[in-house]
Amino acid sequence: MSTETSTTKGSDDLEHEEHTHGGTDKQYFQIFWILVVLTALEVSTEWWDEWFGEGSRPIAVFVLITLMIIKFFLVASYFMHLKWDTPILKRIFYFGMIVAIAVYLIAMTSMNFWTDSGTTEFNDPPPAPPPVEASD
Amino acid sequence: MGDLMYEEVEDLEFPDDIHVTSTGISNEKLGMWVYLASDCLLFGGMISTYLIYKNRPAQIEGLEGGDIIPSQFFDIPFTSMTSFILLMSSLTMVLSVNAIMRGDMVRMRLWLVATTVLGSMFLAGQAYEFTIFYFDDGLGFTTNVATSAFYALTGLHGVHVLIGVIMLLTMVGISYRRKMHAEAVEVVGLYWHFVDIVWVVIFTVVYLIP
Amino acid sequence: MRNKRSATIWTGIALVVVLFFGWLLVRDIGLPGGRALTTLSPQGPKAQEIQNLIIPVFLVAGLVFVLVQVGLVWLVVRFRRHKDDRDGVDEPEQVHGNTKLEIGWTIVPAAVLAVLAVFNVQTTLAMDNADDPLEITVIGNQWWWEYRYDLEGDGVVDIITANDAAIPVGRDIVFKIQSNDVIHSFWIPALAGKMDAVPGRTHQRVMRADEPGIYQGQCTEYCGLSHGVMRMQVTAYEPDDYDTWIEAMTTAPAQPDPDDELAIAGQELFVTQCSFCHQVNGLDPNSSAPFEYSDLPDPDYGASIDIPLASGNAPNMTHFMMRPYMVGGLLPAYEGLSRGGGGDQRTVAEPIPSGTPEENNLKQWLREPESIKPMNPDNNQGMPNYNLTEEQIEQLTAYLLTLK
Amino acid sequence: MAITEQTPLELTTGEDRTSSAGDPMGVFARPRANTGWRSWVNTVDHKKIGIMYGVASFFFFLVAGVEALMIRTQLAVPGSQLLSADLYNQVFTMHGVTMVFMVVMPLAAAFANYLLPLQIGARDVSFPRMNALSLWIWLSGAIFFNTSWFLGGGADGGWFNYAPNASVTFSPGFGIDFYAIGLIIMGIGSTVSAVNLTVTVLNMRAPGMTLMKMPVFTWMMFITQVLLVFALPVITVALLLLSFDRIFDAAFFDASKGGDPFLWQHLFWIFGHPEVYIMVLPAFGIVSEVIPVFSRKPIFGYPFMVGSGIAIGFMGWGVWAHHMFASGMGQMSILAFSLATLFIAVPTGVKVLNWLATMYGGRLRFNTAMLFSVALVGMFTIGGLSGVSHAFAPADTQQTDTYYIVAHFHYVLFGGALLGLFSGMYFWWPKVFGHFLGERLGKWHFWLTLIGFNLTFGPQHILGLQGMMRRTYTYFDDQGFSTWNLVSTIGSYIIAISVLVFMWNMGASYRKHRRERVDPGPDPWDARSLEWMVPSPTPEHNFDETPVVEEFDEFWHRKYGHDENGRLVRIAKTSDVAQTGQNANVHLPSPSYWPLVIAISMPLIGYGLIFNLWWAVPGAILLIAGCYGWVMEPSTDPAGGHHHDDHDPEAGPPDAAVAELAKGEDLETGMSNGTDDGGPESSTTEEAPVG
Ligand code: HEA
Ligand code: HEA
Ligand code: HEC
Ligand code: CUA
Ligand SMILES: [Cu+2]
Repeated sequence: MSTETSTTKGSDDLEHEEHTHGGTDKQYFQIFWILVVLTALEVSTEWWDEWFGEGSRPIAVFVLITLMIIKFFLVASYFMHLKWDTPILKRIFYFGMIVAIAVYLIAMTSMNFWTDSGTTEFNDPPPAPPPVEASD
Repeated sequence: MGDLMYEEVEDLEFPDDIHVTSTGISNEKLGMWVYLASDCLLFGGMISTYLIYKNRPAQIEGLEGGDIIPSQFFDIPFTSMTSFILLMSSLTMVLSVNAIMRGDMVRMRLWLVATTVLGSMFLAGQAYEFTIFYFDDGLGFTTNVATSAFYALTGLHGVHVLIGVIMLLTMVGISYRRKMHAEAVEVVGLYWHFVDIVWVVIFTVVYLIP
Repeated sequence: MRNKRSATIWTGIALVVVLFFGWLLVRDIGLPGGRALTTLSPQGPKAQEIQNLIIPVFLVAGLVFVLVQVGLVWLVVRFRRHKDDRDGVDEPEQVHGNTKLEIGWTIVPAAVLAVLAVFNVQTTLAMDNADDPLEITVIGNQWWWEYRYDLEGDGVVDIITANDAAIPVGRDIVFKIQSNDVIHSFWIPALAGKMDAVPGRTHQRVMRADEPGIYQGQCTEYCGLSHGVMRMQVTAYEPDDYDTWIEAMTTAPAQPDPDDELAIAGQELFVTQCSFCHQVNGLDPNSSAPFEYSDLPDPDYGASIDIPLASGNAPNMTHFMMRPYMVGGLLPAYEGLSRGGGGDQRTVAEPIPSGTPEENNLKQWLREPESIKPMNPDNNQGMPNYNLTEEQIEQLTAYLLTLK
Repeated sequence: MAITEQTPLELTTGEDRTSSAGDPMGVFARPRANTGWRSWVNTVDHKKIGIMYGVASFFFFLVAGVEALMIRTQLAVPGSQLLSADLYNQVFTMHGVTMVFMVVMPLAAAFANYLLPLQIGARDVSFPRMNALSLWIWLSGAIFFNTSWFLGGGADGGWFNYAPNASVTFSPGFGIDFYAIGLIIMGIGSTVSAVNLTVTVLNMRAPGMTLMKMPVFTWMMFITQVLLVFALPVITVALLLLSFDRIFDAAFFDASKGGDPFLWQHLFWIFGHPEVYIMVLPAFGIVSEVIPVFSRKPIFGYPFMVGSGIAIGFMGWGVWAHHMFASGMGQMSILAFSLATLFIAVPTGVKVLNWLATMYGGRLRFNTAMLFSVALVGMFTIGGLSGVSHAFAPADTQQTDTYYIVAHFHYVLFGGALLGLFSGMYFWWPKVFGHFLGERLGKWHFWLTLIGFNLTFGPQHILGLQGMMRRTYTYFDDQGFSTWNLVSTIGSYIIAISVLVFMWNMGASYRKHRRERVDPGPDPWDARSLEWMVPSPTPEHNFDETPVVEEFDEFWHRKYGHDENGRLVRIAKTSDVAQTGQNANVHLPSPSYWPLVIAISMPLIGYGLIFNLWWAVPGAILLIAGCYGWVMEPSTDPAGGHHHDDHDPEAGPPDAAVAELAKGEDLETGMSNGTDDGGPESSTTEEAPVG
């Protein structure tokens, strides 16, 4: 796109180099509309129960997560220029993100988040092993 | 991250002295990205807290504080609107960046103001949502862990948006006062988009997946 | 040449020093007598399994330790710069690295650890195995422990006692560990490792004693003011003795002798003053004499009576004098027991204690509880000082001594 | 706003700056002082900031050390009544927190600040003003935290402050509020500094200084900063939840309302384990500098040194729950974390063995710095091995919360981190202050430290295995702990003496220097990395000309070559390759008051949150004023010294300034090297961390 119109006097050459990244307004609008559509789709899951019955719940969750990830990457790659910028930025950011996701998922798993059956014993520790074999 | 660096070594060789920074990226931009990466862990922590607590009061009998949880009261159409507004503000933000890259200060300022307005609308929406929760639905901050976690998470995000709005306004102010470097707008933009994608996650994980 | 010789000498000296300290350590470890809490003298299978894991670990670690330290001393001596060395002339060869070596000393430790890891996995998985276990619920409170026995497994709590858990020898016990206030940790080093008591959760620890005796324990998760003196014991009885103990604990204590005026007065005082916190099975703080004891404790006593305690509970006193120790395992209740749990106590376990009570300990506790154990009754943590008169103390003591 | 109005439409990127950019904005005139205390208060010079970090953390070392002595004195004999249980609990908590957050971390930050720019051949860090900001924020947080002693008692929850013991119900005093808010404040400071230094290492390297040519110290510091960047937000979350619980009556950790005490534990240790490597990696870096210099050999296996550092940094994220083996997590979690922990010994072992290999065949000169480094190798290994022994989960259920753990972590923290930092002090003292630390007293210091340290913490292994649990304010004579406790206490006093010797040494060396100035010259140790190229003490502008780096250990290679047998030969005199520090015509960032103003606002807000929200108002006002002043203040004072009239960094991107400069002047002199902080951009980077 046309980033190169009038830039700082002494640094024309630099600006050219630096700003070969970034999309055009048109591109951004396109991305935006995609995002709008995806969001609409996301919001629609709210009524899937009515439309497709209770059974659609897991699919809805799956769709939601997928759409979330797509939206995330669309914004990050286009609006935040990661697509065009030096890879180092991408690496730093996604490294942080991956650490965050990994660490917190592990912590939640360790807290039995997925198997919590909702009793007064929070995140029920795994049931005691059956009193079987003698220990020694 | 370091072994990523290993491969990086080659690209980081100084081609010539034109690049003043070793990576070719300005300090500000790099710093902002490093900060954003760090913020991932901040929001990650808050989101996990919410996830762990969201259904507890309703699921577990005998807890003090009652069994109402925020997700019973979500108004999805309304929140969809505010989410949409925030998404739109991301668009105006990039348009603003493009404008200043073209040297078009008028448009830049226009889009910046638009972003500010949209961001403020989002905040207003959130404030409205909070008042409904609080006064009509009886969800206090201290009602139970689910409500506390909800307010803490969305509140933290709201504070980020607020800071973003202040930064945008500052940019507008400064643009009247002295010459601006296009990258300054871009860096603020990064922050703004980040706040937006965090909301993308929150909106999905908190609002849409009950 | 000179280099090598002095290197040997110095290495030798270092070795001697290290061995000396090693010997001191081993010698000290070999003396578990007087060390009631030592982790190095397992008395039950679970603790033994841990020991079996830890010994190879210590051996490997010891080997690495010796190699590194001796190597270090040797390097220091062998390659030290000499006075006559000249810069720019007597320079060492400039070695930058050696990939084979590097890979070697990445893989070798990894391999060693991988082998040990197998034992680690085995032992970890074996920790919870139990054969026909007896379940005892342990509840941590600031700063004492409560035990609950549900003997028939019918959901009715048959026995509530404090600080001293009785178990039969030779049977796997599953302790169900809970907490009423903050996090504590339940630990009987001679029998098994620790397990935290976390509010809102139930954890478990399996252990078994092979010999009768009193096994000392200590709360090991920092739990506030008196964490340092929050003790407990597990007393292991021969199965017969254990049955005797159960028998005694499930019958209501005898009413104090009507002639014993002190005790009768003490009982009245206890009901009006103390039973707002302390349960004696059957006594009702709101009723007046004659008082009735009952066989069964009320597990919801703390909740049913408005006790201003942070943990909501105080020790059940029904069979107070059945315990070898009192006050969170801190004070001996009978003569001949030591305060620190030192000495060889494994022989003194009688199902129904017959020794001479340490009355003075009890009196001191009633006179000035905070002198024995730091507590914070202003914040509803622990037992307040009721400024009892000496007479009242005599009465209460007389009464409490009847609770067997 | 006092802005010079301009016709908006005319302002575009391409235009000249308006004249107003030079006006000092806000209340204060732009600080100019170059000498006296003022020059310290408003400095943005990374060297001065580094020194201040050092001084402040040494002060806190004394504070925490006296607390340690109180602990040891109390435990010297059984049944001691010296400290009440309450006081004891406060003392060990404050000791732990102070040592970790106010001694080791900032002391490492002192080295990082001073040395990173020098080692990579830069003028300064990437954001000098933010650098000052992080110092002051950290310091105000640290002071804030320690004032709790005078305002109702210190924190008493232990340094990891487990919920729910930390809730208002069980700890009604203010201590834990100070803990939560103090650590949040210090965390903000550390985050700012970590971002800053990360960017510095990535962005500010001299030409040719690729990542794999950076000194090991720089590498370890870099990894440390990256760990900080990612670890601090996690504890911030935990602390925020804790303060919501305590101050606004939420129930995040209150089990009766559904709060989960495990959440705190996970959050704390997700931070806490990376934190321990944050504390030790800087020391590893120092040792990796000192040993090669005094062995007169390059570091053995440089890529492996770097790689293992990275591996430690990585693996450090996956082992946190080894602090929770007895907490009652599920068996699978225990197994997973136990195995992960085991293998962290591998990269650490690589480091240890590489140090040994570096010494092998060398020509070891035992200066005090070297002594400390060599001692670190030995002592850290002991700590590491005990660490491995409780990585075995079942074993740990016997060891956790006993003195065996206390022994472990003092061996790695004192025997690792602190010995390394002492080594670094002796090593870089001449570079920083222009005179040596006395060697004779240094040796005394070293031997007393080594002996005292082993006497103090060695017996604690035994005590722990014998069942003495930690955090106990007393024990009884018939528990069998008496002998070794007494030994341990005696040891701690020997450490205290050694610290006094060290302080004496600092004073004496300075006085000696005043009497008979002996210039250590730029390169007193015949060392290897770039910081030894500049005169000692480092001139304000660091390098007269930015070095162009061709090799790892660039400076060494400028001095030495190899003959055909691989032996060293001198190829240049140090004086020929070192710089003179004469070039005064270098453009430097200007000092500023605003960092201090912003930093002061934070504890004010903290006191407000604890005692009365109204008191937070002045703090908030100060904060806003500070941010405003900061944003409006140009990063360079046009009227200040060292200014080139022909350009102004505000006039364009930093690149432009230099490129422009490069055309006119000699390419290397007067290069501003991208040090540009402030201007509009800084408004983002500065405000962001506050959020
Ligand atoms: C600088 C800080 C530091 C460092 C570097 C370490 C390093 C390690 N730590 Fe430590 N640790 C602490 C600081 C540190 N720790 C602190 C402060 C606590 C207590 C917190 C609290 O409770 O208050 C703690 C507690 C702690 C625990 C919890 C104990 C408990 O509370 O129950 C565990 C358990 O696994 C552990 C393990 C390890 C391991 C495996 C390493 C490894 O990284 C060590 C690796 C090093 C070596 C092994 C030596 C060199 C290697 C060789 C020579 C190769 C050959 C070796 C073999 C084949 C074995 N540490
Ligand atoms: C880097 C970290 C670090 C360092 C260096 C130290 C250093 C020391 N530590 Fe500590 N320590 C911790 C980190 C550290 N510690 C942590 C994290 C805990 C856990 C806390 C918790 O459980 O929550 C702990 C806990 C801890 C305990 C256990 C307390 C308990 O569990 O009950 C003990 C007991 O011996 C102890 C002792 C010491 C001693 C004797 C020193 C000595 O090495 C100190 C040496 C320093 C000095 C002696 C200072 C010299 C000062 C002077 C000479 C006075 C001069 C005075 C003036 C000029 C005014 N420390
Ligand atoms: C506010 C509640 C409260 C009241 C009232 C109270 N106590 Fe206690 N008492 C406690 C608590 C809590 C403990 C456990 C203290 C500890 O060990 O940390 C305790 C412990 C004891 C013990 C040791 C119990 C054991 O098993 O080791 C005795 C004996 C005792 N109290 C006697 C009395 C007497 C007698 C009175 C009446 C004068 C009394 N208490 C009133 C709370 C109370
Ligand atoms: Cu209970 Cu410590
Ligand atoms: Cu750890």
